[in-house]
Parts: sequence; C-alpha cells; structure tokens
Amino acid sequence: MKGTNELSFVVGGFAGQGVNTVGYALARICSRAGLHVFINLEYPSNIKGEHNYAQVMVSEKPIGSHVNSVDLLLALDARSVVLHKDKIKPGGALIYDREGVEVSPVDAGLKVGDIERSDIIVIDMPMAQIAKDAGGSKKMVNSVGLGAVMGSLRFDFELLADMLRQSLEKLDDKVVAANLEGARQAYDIAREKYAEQVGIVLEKCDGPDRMLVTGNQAVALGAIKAGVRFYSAYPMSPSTGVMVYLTKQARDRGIVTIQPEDEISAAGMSIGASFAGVRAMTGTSGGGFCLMSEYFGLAGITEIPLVIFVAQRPGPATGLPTRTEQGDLKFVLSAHQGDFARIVVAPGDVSEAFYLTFDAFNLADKYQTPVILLSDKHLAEATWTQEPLETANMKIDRGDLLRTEELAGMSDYKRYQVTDSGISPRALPGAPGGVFKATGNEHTESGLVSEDADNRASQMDKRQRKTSTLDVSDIGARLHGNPEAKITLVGWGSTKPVILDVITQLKEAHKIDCSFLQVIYMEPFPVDHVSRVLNKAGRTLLIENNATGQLGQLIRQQTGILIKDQILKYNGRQFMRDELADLIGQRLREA
Amino acid sequence: MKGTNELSFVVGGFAGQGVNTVGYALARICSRAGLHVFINLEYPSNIKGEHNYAQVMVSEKPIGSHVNSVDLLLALDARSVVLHKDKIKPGGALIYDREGVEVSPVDAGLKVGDIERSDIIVIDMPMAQIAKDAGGSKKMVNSVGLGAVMGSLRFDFELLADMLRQSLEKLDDKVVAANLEGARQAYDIAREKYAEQVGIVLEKCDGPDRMLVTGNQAVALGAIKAGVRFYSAYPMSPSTGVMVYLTKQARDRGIVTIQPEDEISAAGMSIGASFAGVRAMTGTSGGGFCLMSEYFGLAGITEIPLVIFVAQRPGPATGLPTRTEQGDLKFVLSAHQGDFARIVVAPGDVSEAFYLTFDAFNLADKYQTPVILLSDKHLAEATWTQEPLETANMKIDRGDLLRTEELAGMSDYKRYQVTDSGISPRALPGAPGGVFKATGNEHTESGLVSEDADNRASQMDKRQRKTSTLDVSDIGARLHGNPEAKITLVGWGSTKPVILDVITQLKEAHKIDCSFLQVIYMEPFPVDHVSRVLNKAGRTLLIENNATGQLGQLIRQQTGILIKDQILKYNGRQFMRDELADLIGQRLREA
Amino acid sequence: MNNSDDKTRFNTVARPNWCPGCGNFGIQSAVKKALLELDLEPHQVVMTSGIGCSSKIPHWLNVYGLHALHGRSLPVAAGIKLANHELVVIAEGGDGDGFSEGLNHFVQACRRNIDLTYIVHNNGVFSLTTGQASATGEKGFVSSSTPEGAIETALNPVALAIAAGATFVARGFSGNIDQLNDLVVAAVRHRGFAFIDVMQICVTYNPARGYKWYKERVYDVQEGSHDPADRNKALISAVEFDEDRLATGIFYQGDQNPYEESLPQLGTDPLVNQDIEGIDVRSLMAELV
Amino acid sequence: MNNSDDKTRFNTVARPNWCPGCGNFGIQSAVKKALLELDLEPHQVVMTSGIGCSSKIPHWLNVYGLHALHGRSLPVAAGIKLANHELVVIAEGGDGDGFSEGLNHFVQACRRNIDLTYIVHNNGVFSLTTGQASATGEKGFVSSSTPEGAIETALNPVALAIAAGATFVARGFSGNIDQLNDLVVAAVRHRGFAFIDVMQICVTYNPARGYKWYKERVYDVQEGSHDPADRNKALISAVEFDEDRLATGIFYQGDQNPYEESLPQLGTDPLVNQDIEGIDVRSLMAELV
Ligand SMILES: Cc1ncc(C[n+]2csc(CCOP(=O)(O)OP(=O)(O)O)c2C)c(N)n1
Ligand SMILES: Cc1ncc(C[n+]2csc(CCOP(=O)(O)OP(=O)(O)O)c2C)c(N)n1
Ligand code: SF4
Ligand code: SF4
Ligand SMILES: [Mg+2]
Ligand SMILES: [Mg+2]
Repeated sequence: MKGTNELSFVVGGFAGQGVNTVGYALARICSRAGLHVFINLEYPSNIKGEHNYAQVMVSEKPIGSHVNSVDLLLALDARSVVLHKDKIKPGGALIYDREGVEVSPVDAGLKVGDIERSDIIVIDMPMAQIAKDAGGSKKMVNSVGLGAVMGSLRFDFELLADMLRQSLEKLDDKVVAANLEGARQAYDIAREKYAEQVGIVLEKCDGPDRMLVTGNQAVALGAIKAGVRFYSAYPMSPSTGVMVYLTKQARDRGIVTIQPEDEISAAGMSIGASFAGVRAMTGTSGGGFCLMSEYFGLAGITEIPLVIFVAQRPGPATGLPTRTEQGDLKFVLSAHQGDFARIVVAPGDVSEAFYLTFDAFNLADKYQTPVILLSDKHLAEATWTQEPLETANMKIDRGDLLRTEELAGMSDYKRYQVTDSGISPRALPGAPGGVFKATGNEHTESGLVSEDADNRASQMDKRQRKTSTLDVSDIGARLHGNPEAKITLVGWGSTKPVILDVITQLKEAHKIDCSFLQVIYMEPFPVDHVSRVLNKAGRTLLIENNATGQLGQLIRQQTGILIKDQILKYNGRQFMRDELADLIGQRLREA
Repeated sequence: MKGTNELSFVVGGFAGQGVNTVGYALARICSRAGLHVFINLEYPSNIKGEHNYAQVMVSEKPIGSHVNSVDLLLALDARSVVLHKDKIKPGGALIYDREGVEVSPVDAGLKVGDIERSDIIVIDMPMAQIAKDAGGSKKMVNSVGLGAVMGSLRFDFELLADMLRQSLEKLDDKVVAANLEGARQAYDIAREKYAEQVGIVLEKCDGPDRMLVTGNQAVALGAIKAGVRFYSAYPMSPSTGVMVYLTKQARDRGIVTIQPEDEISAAGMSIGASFAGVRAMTGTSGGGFCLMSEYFGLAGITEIPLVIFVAQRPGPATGLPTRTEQGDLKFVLSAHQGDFARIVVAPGDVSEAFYLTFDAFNLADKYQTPVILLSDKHLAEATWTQEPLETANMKIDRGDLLRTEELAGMSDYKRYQVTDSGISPRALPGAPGGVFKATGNEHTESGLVSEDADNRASQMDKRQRKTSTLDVSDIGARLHGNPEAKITLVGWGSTKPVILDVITQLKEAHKIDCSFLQVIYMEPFPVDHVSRVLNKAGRTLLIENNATGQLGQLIRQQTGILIKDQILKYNGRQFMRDELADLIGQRLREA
Repeated sequence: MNNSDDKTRFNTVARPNWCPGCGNFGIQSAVKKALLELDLEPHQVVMTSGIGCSSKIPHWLNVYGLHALHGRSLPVAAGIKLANHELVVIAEGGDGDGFSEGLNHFVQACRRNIDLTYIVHNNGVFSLTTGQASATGEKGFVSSSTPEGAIETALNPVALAIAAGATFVARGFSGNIDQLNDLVVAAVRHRGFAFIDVMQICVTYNPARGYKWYKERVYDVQEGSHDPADRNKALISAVEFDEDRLATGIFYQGDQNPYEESLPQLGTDPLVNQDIEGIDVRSLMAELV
Repeated sequence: MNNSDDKTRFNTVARPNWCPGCGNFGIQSAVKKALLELDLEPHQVVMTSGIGCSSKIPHWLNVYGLHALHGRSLPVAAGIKLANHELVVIAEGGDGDGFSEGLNHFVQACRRNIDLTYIVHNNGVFSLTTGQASATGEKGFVSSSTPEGAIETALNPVALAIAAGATFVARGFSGNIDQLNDLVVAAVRHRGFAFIDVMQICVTYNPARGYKWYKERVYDVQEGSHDPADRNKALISAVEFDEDRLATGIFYQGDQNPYEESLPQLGTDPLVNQDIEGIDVRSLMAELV
C-alpha cells in the first residue's frame, strides 16, 4: 500500500463538462470525512469547449497547496489525457474511457487510444457505456467517474451516495437512482479490479466540522458580519464571486446589491451610499479598478469611508482573465493623482480574508478613507477546508459618527475640522444641524471649495495625519515558523498557504529550516517590523507571483533593504509546493 | 536709482479683467527689448469675479522664477490692493485708482481707500477717469495701467505704443487711438510725477530674438516637429493648452485633433490611430489619466506606440484645478494592472519640453510602448523667454516598421515575434500579408488569445525586455552646477528653473555652493547615474512640489538611498526663489 | 426647531461666483423656490453635482451636498437614495458633465428609474474649461476646440431620455424662473427618475444664445394640445427639434414604480437605520460545511 | 496576388470556441459572406472588438484585428478610420460591451457619424462572465446578478440610436444569416456610422430565447410599408417594442456627410500616408517672438 489519506487528484475535461462539480464533490466527501482538502481550479476564459481541470489535494494534516505530480487522474475528455498523463507519478493511476471518451469540439479529431506509460495503472472505465446502461444522460458520466475514483481509493461508497442524493435533490427520483446505479457499477469495477494496485486508501477520520470555502466566500462572509448594507459591482473575474454570494443573501440579510452600467458607477454608488451612512463596498479586478481610480481619490479627499475589494488577475489589459497573479500591488498603492491617506491590506488565506474584510470596514469608518482589500484569483477562487471561524470578539467600530443629538448641540458644525488626529466628526445627511458639503475640490473645514494656499496645506496635512495614528507594527506583518531560522522567505497574499506548506516540506524532507515573513498591511507599511526581521535574517528570498517583485520594490522603498534573491512566477499560475521547494533548493545551492 | 532692468512686477485683478493680458503685454515688450522675462500666473477655477494675478519678472540675465517680494504692483481691483500690498518691498510702488478702483462682484462692499504703508510709493492713478476721458471703455483701463507702469519705469513709450497697435490691430482705428491716448496720459503722469521716486529703470538691450513660450506651447511644437498626425483629448486644465494650440494648427499642418466624449475615448482614439500607423498623442491631467489608465495598459500589451501628455495639478480628485503640484509621479509609474514596459519622462523647462516631446514619439515608436510626458501646471502655463531652439539635428525614428515590400517577402508574419531585443517588426493595417490581431488578452506571437503558461512567460519577458535596451545612463539625469559642490539639491520637473536660480543666488549672495541633480527619466530610471552622484554627494536636499517626496521614494526604491532632508511644498503654488533660498538656508543652519 | 416658515432657510452665506448675467442664477433661484414650495427642510435634501460652472450650485444652497467629479453626479446620487430613501436627492451639472463625460450614467439612470431629480444646466458649451463645444453645441458652433465650427450633430437630451425609458422628461429655460420652479416641484414629486434639461444662458462662452435669442423662441408645450402621457408624441415632438421653436415644459411623464420599490430590503426602514451590531453569520458558515 | 476569387480568404486556421449552437456562429458567417460580397481583401478590413464571447470574433476572421478592452471597441475604431480612411472598419461586441460599459461611446458615435460599421451581438446577458443580466435583459430576467428578476426597464438600442442621431440603424437576428449578410453589406456601404443590433442566441445563459422563440416572433420591416428614410416613423416603430413582434431590417437610413469628410486634412491622402520627415516649425516659433 502506498499510503492512507494523502492524495493528489486531478479531474480534467472541457469547459461545460462539469469538472468543477466533480472536483468539488470529491472534496466535500473528503472534508465531511474529516480530511483536509485543497482545490485548485484552472480554467480558461471560455464557456464551453476549452480545457479546464480541478486538482484536489487531500491530507490528514492541514494542506494549503497543490503539487505538480498526480496520484490519480480522472480524464473526462481526450485533451485531459494528453495534457495530464505525464504528470501522473510512477505507480499512479489514470481513469479514462478508452472507447467512449468525449472530445471537445475545439479538439475535433483528437484521438487518445492506448496509453504509452507502462509505469502507471491505466483504468479503462467504460463510463459512457455505464451511464447509458444505467439509463442516464451524458452528464451522468460525472457520477460514474466519481464512482470509479471512490472505488479506486477504497473509500466508503455511502459517502458518495449521500453526496449524490443531496446534490441531485431537486431532480427526479429516477435520475437520482440512475446516478447512484452508475456510480455503484464503476465503484465496484474500480474497487475490485484496480484498487489493490492503486494502493492509496482514503478513510474517514475524526475532526471538527470544517467549511469548504473560497477566499471570495470568506470576503463576503466578513462583509456580512461587518454589516455591509450596500454592494455595487460590475462583473469581473475573479471578483464576481463576492457579488454573486452577496446578491444571493441580499433579501434575507437586508443588503442592497446592484450591478450598474460600469465600474465607475459601481464605485460612485458605493461612495454615495457610504456618504449617506451605510457600510458600503465595491469589488472588481485591475481593469475595473482603473476605471474606479478616479472615484477612489474622491473618497480620499471627501473622507468618505469605502471598502474596495480588488481581486487581481494577470495583466496588462484583459491579460489572463481566469488565471492568477499578484501584479496590482504597486497600482493600488499609488492609484489616483496626488497624495491621500489610504489603507491597503492583503489577506493570505481564507481566515485572514474573513477577518481582514471585517476589519476593513472598521478601518474605513475609523479613518474615514478608502480601504483596499487586495486578493487575487488564487485566493478568490481556490477552496480550502477551514476550521470554524470565531466571531465572538468581532466588534463594530463606526468611528467618529455624530448622533443627531450630538449634532443638535453644535452651533457651527465643521465636517472637515482640523484636529490633532486628522479625523473629524462625521454627520450624515438627514440629520438636522449637520448640513455640509463633501467636495472633491480642495475645501475649507466646512467643505466649501477653497483655493487658499494655507487652507490647502492644512487640509492636506490633516488627511495625511489620519492613518499615521494607525499602528500596524504588530498586525502589519507576521513572521511564521522558527524566528531563528537561517533562511527567511518573504511574501504576501495568496502565496501564504503554499509557502507554509513548503516550509514544512523543506524541514521534514531536507532538514532545511526556513521562516516566512508575510506582509499583510501594505499601506500603512509595517516599516519597523519588516526592517527588524530582515536586518536580523540570514539569507532572504523574495517569493512573488508577479514579474517584477512588487513587494520587494515596496520593501526597498520603505526600508531601503533590497532582497536580491527573488523567485518570481508570472505565467498565470500559482506556485506548486514541489515546484517552489525545488526552486528554493536550487537557489540555496547556487549561492 | 534702485536698479536697471531688474524687476518684480505684479498685476492683480479679478477673473475677467484681463490681468493675464496686461502681464503678457509687459512681458512681450520687455522680451522684444532684449530682456529676459518670466511670467507666473495665479488664477482660480472660476470664469469671472475671483482674484487672479500675474507676476512678471524681468532681468538682463536669464531668469526662470519669481520671488515673493514685489517692486511694482498694478492693482486693477480692490482685492488686489488688499492681497498684495504687503508684498511690496520698502521703496517699491503701488499703482491703483483710489477713486475709480473696480470691486469684484464677489467682493461687494470691499473698500480700499488710503494705503497705510508709508514705506512705499503710492501712485494714485485715476485710470478709470483717464480711460473715460480718452473715450474708452472699462477694458481700456488695462492700456492705461500699462501706460502708468511704463512711465514709472521710464521705459520707452514707443514700445508700448507698438504693442498696443499690434494687439488691437483688429479693432477700430478710433479705439486704438483712444487706447494710445489713455496710455500716453498715464505714462506721462507716472513718468513725471513718480518715476524718479520709483527708481527702477527698464532699458532696451541687445539680445537674440527670444520666444515668449509656455511649456504647453513647447510640447505642442515638439509634437508638430515629431510629425504628430492625431491628437485626441478631453479638456482638462492644465493640459488643455496643448489641445487648443494643436487644434489651431490642425488644418494647416495636416493634423486631426478631436475632442471626444471623455478621456477614455480620447485615449482609445489615439491608440486606434497609432495602430493604423500615424503618430498619435493624447493629453490630460491626473483625473483624466485615471480614466485613461485602462487603455494605457492596452497600449502596453498590444505594443502600440502612444504618447500621453500628463500635466499635473494638485489632487486628490478635482483638487485645485488651476494650481500646481508634482503629485502624480507615483501614479503614472504604476498605473494599470500587471507589469509592462513603459517610459516616463519629465521635462524641467520649455526647452526640454520641446525636445523631450519630440523624443517621446521616437521612443514610443522604437520601443512600441506608451510614453508618458509628465508636466505640471507651472511648466504648462508659466511663460519664459527662450532662445531659438535648434532643430537641425532632430531625426524621426519610426522604429521597426515594416514596409509593404518587406512584408510581401515574408511567409508567416508574426507581429509579436519573440526577439532578443523584445522588439518585433510592426505591420500596419492596410498592408497585404501583414494581417494580424492586436489583442488585449495575453496572446501568441501571432496575436491570438493564448492561455498557455509558457507562452505567457515568454511574452511577458519579451515585453519587459524592450526598454532594458534603452540606455538612460547619460540622458536620464543631469547634474547642474559645480559637481564638486558640498551640497546637492535633488529634484525634477518644473522646479528646475527656480532651483537653478536659487543656486545662483545662494552662490552670489551667500557664497554657498550647491549642485542640482535633476532626474529626467523616471522609467527606465538612471540608477547608476543617480547612485553615483548621491553616493558621492556631501549634503543632499530633496526639493519637491508635493506632500510626500515622491521622487525621493522612487530614488530609494531604485537605489536604496534615502534622502532624509526634504523641502516639500504642497499648497498648490510653485516655489519662489527667495522662499526656496530661505528654506535651504534654514535647513543648512539646522543640521 | 421648525424652520419651515423661514423663507431664507436654503440661502447660504457664500455668494455664487458665476459671471454677472449667467443663467445659473436663475436655475439656483428656481430650485430654491421649489424646495420652499415643497416644504422641505435643508437637512432633508441632498444635492450632488459634477464639475463645471453649473456644478458649483450645491455650495450656494443650504442643503447637504456632494460636489463630486466631472460627469459623476448620478452614481453617487443613486447610492445616496438607496442608502436612505427618505432623503430628497437632486443631481445637477452641466451639459459637458451630463452629456459628454457622464452620458452613460444618464442614459442608464433613465431606465433604472431610481427616484432622483436630475437637472442639467445645458449651455451648449464647456464653460469652466474656458469654452469648448459640448455634445449639445449646435453644428457649426465655433469654440477653442472647434475653430472651424463643430462637425457633429448636436445631442438631443430630451429625445434621448425618452428613448432610454425615462419616466419624467422636461425642458426649462434659465430665463423663465417661474416655469422652472414648477418643473422642479413636479420633478421632485415624481416617483422615479425625473430629468429636466434646462437651456441655460452662458453670457461668456455662448453669448450668441442670450436671453433675447431664447426669449424669441421658447414656448410652453402645455399651452398647446400636448399630452405628457403620450410617450410617442412626446418623442416625436422632442426629435423634431427646431432651433426656431424651442418647446419647454413637461414632455413626458409616465407612471412606473421606482427601482427602490422593488427592493423589499428597503421596505421597513431606510438601510441607514438598520442595526449592524452582532450580525450572526454562523448559519452561513454552516451551509459551507 | 489577387485573391478575390478565393472564397475562403476570410477564413482562419483557428476555430471559434463558442458553445455549440451559439448565435455568434451565424453572425460570423454573415460578416464573412458580406466581406466577400463587398469584394474586399483581408488586408483592407480592420475589425475591432471589446471583451465578451462575441468580442472574440476578430480572431476567427482573416482581417486585421484589434481585440481591445471591455466596452472599448468604438474609440479605437474611430481612431483607425481617421488615421486611414481607406480601410473598412468594423467594430463588434456584446450588449454588455456596447450598452453597459461602452454605452457612452455608442451614443456619441451615432451623432459623430464617422464611417464605421458597428455590430452588436445582443443576447441580453453577460455571457463570458457566466451570466448576469445586461442592459437589454428583459424585466424579470433571472440571472446570477438578478436572482429575483431584473428590475430595470430594458434598453432599446434601436430607438436609442435613432434618437442619438445615427444615420443607419438596423436590427438583425443571428438565426437569419441571409438577411444579416444583406444588412452588413448595406452597413459597410453606408457613408457614416452604421449600427446593426443583432438579436443573438445564447444557448447557455439565455436559453429561454432560443431559435424557436425568435423564429416565431421575427419579421422583416421591409416586407411592410416601412420607409427607412422616415426617421420619425422609424423611431416610433422602434419604441413600440413588442416582445411578440420583433422587427428586423433597416429601420432608418439617412443621408449625411460622414465626419471625416468635413476634415480637409484628410482630403488628399489618408493621414497615415503623409510624410513627417523634416517638418519645419521655425515659423511657429517666430510667431511667439
Ligand atoms: C475627469 C475630468 N475631465 C475633465 C475635467 C475638466 N473639466 C472641468 S469642468 C469641464 C466641463 C464643464 O462643462 P459643463 O459640464 O458643460 O459645465 P459648465 O461649466 O458649462 O457649467 C471639464 C471638461 C475634469 N474636471 N475632470
Ligand atoms: C473593465 C472590465 N470590466 C469587466 C470585465 C469583465 N467582463 C468580461 S466580458 C463581460 C461581459 C460580456 O458581456 P457581453 O458584452 O454581452 O458579451 P457576451 O459574452 O454576452 O457575448 C464582462 C463584464 C472586463 N473584462 N473589463
Ligand atoms: S462662464 Fe458661462 S456658465 Fe460659467 S459662470 Fe460665466 S456665464 Fe455662467
Ligand atoms: S455562453 Fe452564450 S454567447 Fe457565449 S459562446 Fe456560449 S452560447 Fe455563445
Ligand atoms: Mg456647459
Ligand atoms: Mg451579451
């Protein structure tokens, strides 16, 4: 036997075949069985026909990343066989339907036939035939395939049966029965004929109830917890998931979500809603953020709280709309003309996505300024198992918001009063006595347009001052692993899970001890924290999912410290654990 | 006598009174008389009523900046008396019309009456009455005022007479005569009654024919010289001057200028025109650039040459639309998602504005990428005298543009062929054999959408590589003054003229020897040049017209060198020579 | 304190810095009168605007104001209304603002039908940027951006609004304050998006179209047989734009539920009044297990 | 080499990756046929597009292409035409592209009247982003962004285009390739901006409006007494949009000089052919002395 409860599984097919559904079903089965799961999705910007695949990593221990090598491949179409078969580990297995395999219309003429790898177990499963015999449609092939997968891994069939019953709930009983029957047949064949050879076993084990959750879902949950009342967004991958989730919850949760004509309007509507007093948020990706960037600064100068969710994807322009990159850091840090206090936070995993989204609303209200929540396609759309998230200590802080009673007592209310902290008490439209103007021109303390030179300087100073009271020395960065380690990896955002996994792997497999400095607050920047760690560090290695090492540039700008050794990946894909471990090993040997 | 041919003159009034015209007329007279001139304009974002003023500096030596103190003030309205009289140097003079002074509607009720400064010469000139007597309208007061100014300075009346004849050319002979008559009367009074006391004399002197030119005009001239054929822009101060100038020349010079619905369209049209093969340019200020920023990256990934003129003004948002600031440097350096090769140049004076605009087109064509020409309100709209600009050696370089014949010989033309330099030969629509797609998605060498990981990396590398062959070590920065000076001032853009003037002043008046490191290429950045100078420098002082020292941040990011000592001005006004000299002196004493 | 008897309650200390003779003064008066007539208090009204001479108007009315970006008065107005639908929300701006930079928002606002009032100060020119032809500048209009005269067909905002599905479309004239006052009152009372295109005099950059020019041409559609409920006729009279006969008044008024009434979320209480303390998300998390 | 006899000259090696049954295939065929009928060579044609399923079309036609940004096919098309007015320039994209993100460009292109052809693949939905209601999605349309049905009034692009001053306005159906072919030919031949709104089937995200649904409803305006020169009637028939009777064909065609013909700069030779070596600016400098 090769192992228990450790699996790298890939299901491939063409867009429209339901690859995602299959991957997700297996993941849910594993998760409910107490195992840790990670799903990486790779799909093109195409609705039907082009290749896509889901990789499901299963482990008894927490797992946050995928590897290049595959234990078990389920190929739903011919292209998937061609593309993925060489990734199968020696001794690994391929499940495909030699005769009945589907061929995507875009691959017209593509043939697979026999597999020329003698070092793997080839499971020729007549999935189409089984589906047909069981009286099902083409779609049923997915259930049959899942049956074959479960059988090969000797996993409890009842787990699959439950899952199918639940997910097909709304369908006809007959259809459900057919699916169960087809799955069962494939299960039996796989289990009897191949499981022994495959040698990997999945078993139930104990554990808490874990969510299977994407970064986008975590962000949406964080926003709901924070009391978001208004979300305006124009669809743009990979941010759309947040909009879709919130829209689904909107009626029940008293939220208004709106998809206006463009991102400009999306940003403007949220600013208007926030000005009127509700917690408001907008979301987009880089291209949409270009369009929002003018309004972004309006929120800055008018001191209107605003949370902007930016899920990065590879640029420039339309780039690779459904792939991943960390290429927008510099952009969000400096978008818009002139200087103003902004806050930029970059969660590294689903838990941080949840808590930092919540925090973003508090920060926006407290500092009366826009806050950018920077994610990327990987964090947005990959799926992790996550322990229950504690919410007991989450406190809403709406900042210096004047109550109607407080306002009534004031004689000459000044919305932009120059204060020591730079923060001025805020009145909301509708309150008697608070009438003021929020103005995108430079303005007086009352909000009236002013071109006066001294007033300008004092309003600029006031606005800049606001975030200087935000102390990020503790929360702005985090050093993971052994603080005394001789090697320090430096990174941010969605590479966190893979870097943490690599640290474990390097230690266990190669006795290499690394720590990981994760930067979380990009603005204000934890200058002291980062400097202290880097100055003390032995060897440092910058790891980023972009072409120019944007965090590295920021660190140098903020601290003067240059991290020369850089591992940069910018082919639109997230790092894989084995790949990253190899790259690090190579660098360490080089020097 | 206090001096010859050295003057700080201010004319103030309210918007609509023609302050600009008066200042410009005096400047032109001086310039034609062989003197050097600099005009600083301060006006609000308002059409009529609010205060504005022009300051004209005159000297026998080259002059690029203004000072806080005033030798002679011509107040066309009451507000100007109030606002500017305390800037008059002891012994200086004020010309105003005690009885007939105009009061702006926005100042209703404002009175001036007697002037409580006994240390200045008060020239109560009944300008309104003179105008009336000479049979002129209210507008004629400007001519009368000019007469008074000329008389007080004992400047040759014929120079004014010529100027008036020329500028009023299109008007009725009677009107011209009236203006001359009014000017003459005021001239005579001033000359006879006050000139002696004023003690400043302006005289003709020898010199070449100098232009009186703004940065915007210089940019437009550079673009025309470069063969710009298409200019699309949406009006936005302070960039509009370029559009207006080019539009005036359009028919004669075979240029199409177009004002579309917004800045998005302005950028798009220029990209389209450039794709089709003409030299194209767009222009805006920060807020408009926000809107252009998405198209900006499209030009980057499709490798379409594009020159974008960005004239900065104080942000955020609408900010101070008609004032000056250098606050958009970081923004233009990092606008748009992802990484791509861009070029950013920042001229420091009108001569550089001319030559760098020309160069920008060559660079855009050669590197097939967008080039940003970064100016600001001060450089855009202030006026300098400028020696004739040599154009003999200016050569058009359209880069690797394929001729129809060359294309005909190719079998499988690839627009985005991966080459060593990263630059690929370019075909233009209309050419047989060149058919290709320019695509904002990541694409193959042929321009077709591609999501392939390796192709992505190689296209990214190719694009990044392009500008790495652009060697800016010589041209990217310039060290002015004594390279051995113990103090090095560091700056960029429109502060160049005032910094150069300050260097002269510090040397002459205080024997302080400073050099000035002017950074011109912001991207690619002259890393070696700047590092070399700064490492060798004694004391360094960063001088910027913004709130956070954006060049300082860039220098630190690029070289690791932090310039701690920073003189930052961000009240929407340019540095004045005396002010800056004082600030520098103060810093030097402090440490 | 009830101020509703104070007829100066919408006045501000600051004085408009428009050019003497500018039509914006007339529009400002009409709006102020309308707010009084509607018996509103300053704190109940929010005015948003873009950038331009006209867009400075919120500074000179004692109401809550959001003087936003060029072309961007409508998105913020929509957000304000949805967050607190008890407020009266009025967006204003120029023709450059609304029919060039911000035209998309305008067209979509027409079909979205959120209960806003949108008043465009239409002077055919970009004034604050010192005079360039706007989308409503007539063919041949000479300006700094069109020295040989504008080439494009002028936009007809009234026709466009009707075609885009607006439920209240009117045209006024800055020189007829009484009529404009009535239009503003009707627009604010209208349930849904109400658009008033105001022909505004710009004495500085469009002097050819001064008071006299307009006065000789304007007439009130209501005086004829015009039926504002007839959308087709309204559209035809809008497109048959004749420079010599400028119709004013309500072209079209339809009856359709405003956007926000389809949102039960807003039914009970404005969003802004809803409590956000201690929201429980555990059930949502449980769904993901 | 003259290819004009080669009927495959607009074909590409790459194959479209639209869903089987997608209406985009029909539009692609119609355009291809039209280019052949117009006797054009691949290098004489430039197609620009935005982003969406539909906007991928330039990749599958052998012409010069500029596959730009979402909503931004028209500005680049205008620039191309002005730089080289000898090219045939066609812009295409979806309804999200043209009637949401890019609507301002569309409306202004109508009144600007540069000689372009604009074909919108109107399927009522944002397909490439996996199905959200678009501006032309009908009221009540259920999608991921409108789970309880769209609230807004659907945009009527044909009416809007006429109201905006377009000189050629037509509607086609992706299932009627012959008619569409004729419309494209007429649009390209039209001197000025020509707009074709194509009702396009999206089998995946708008399956309720499949071939059958349309087939039962479409008819050809030309078959009746429709006079495309009558702008008012065209407008009325456009606004009287009835889901059960979908008119196709040329609604309106006017006769007006295209924008570029008012530019003497373009008179002699396209801009792109003009020499830019050794331009003398000394006279301009002298003016400043
Ligand atoms: C994004 C952006 N583009 C351009 C400008 C410059 N700008 C200010 S006002 C204006 C035009 C104003 O015209 P209109 O809206 O008609 O107002 P008016 O001054 O005529 O009342 C422009 C283009 C700006 N502020 N922001
Ligand atoms: C600025 C920007 N915003 C959003 C997107 C995401 N996006 C891509 S395609 C699309 C909608 C496509 O709808 P449509 O134009 O109708 O085309 P279809 O797919 O229906 O043919 C959107 C919103 C984008 N690429 N760029
Ligand atoms: S320029 Fe025109 S619109 Fe602006 S204030 Fe003056 S008259 Fe009014
Ligand atoms: S999703 Fe719709 S529009 Fe897109 S390719 Fe499929 S059928 Fe066509
Ligand atoms: Mg206007
Ligand atoms: Mg669509």
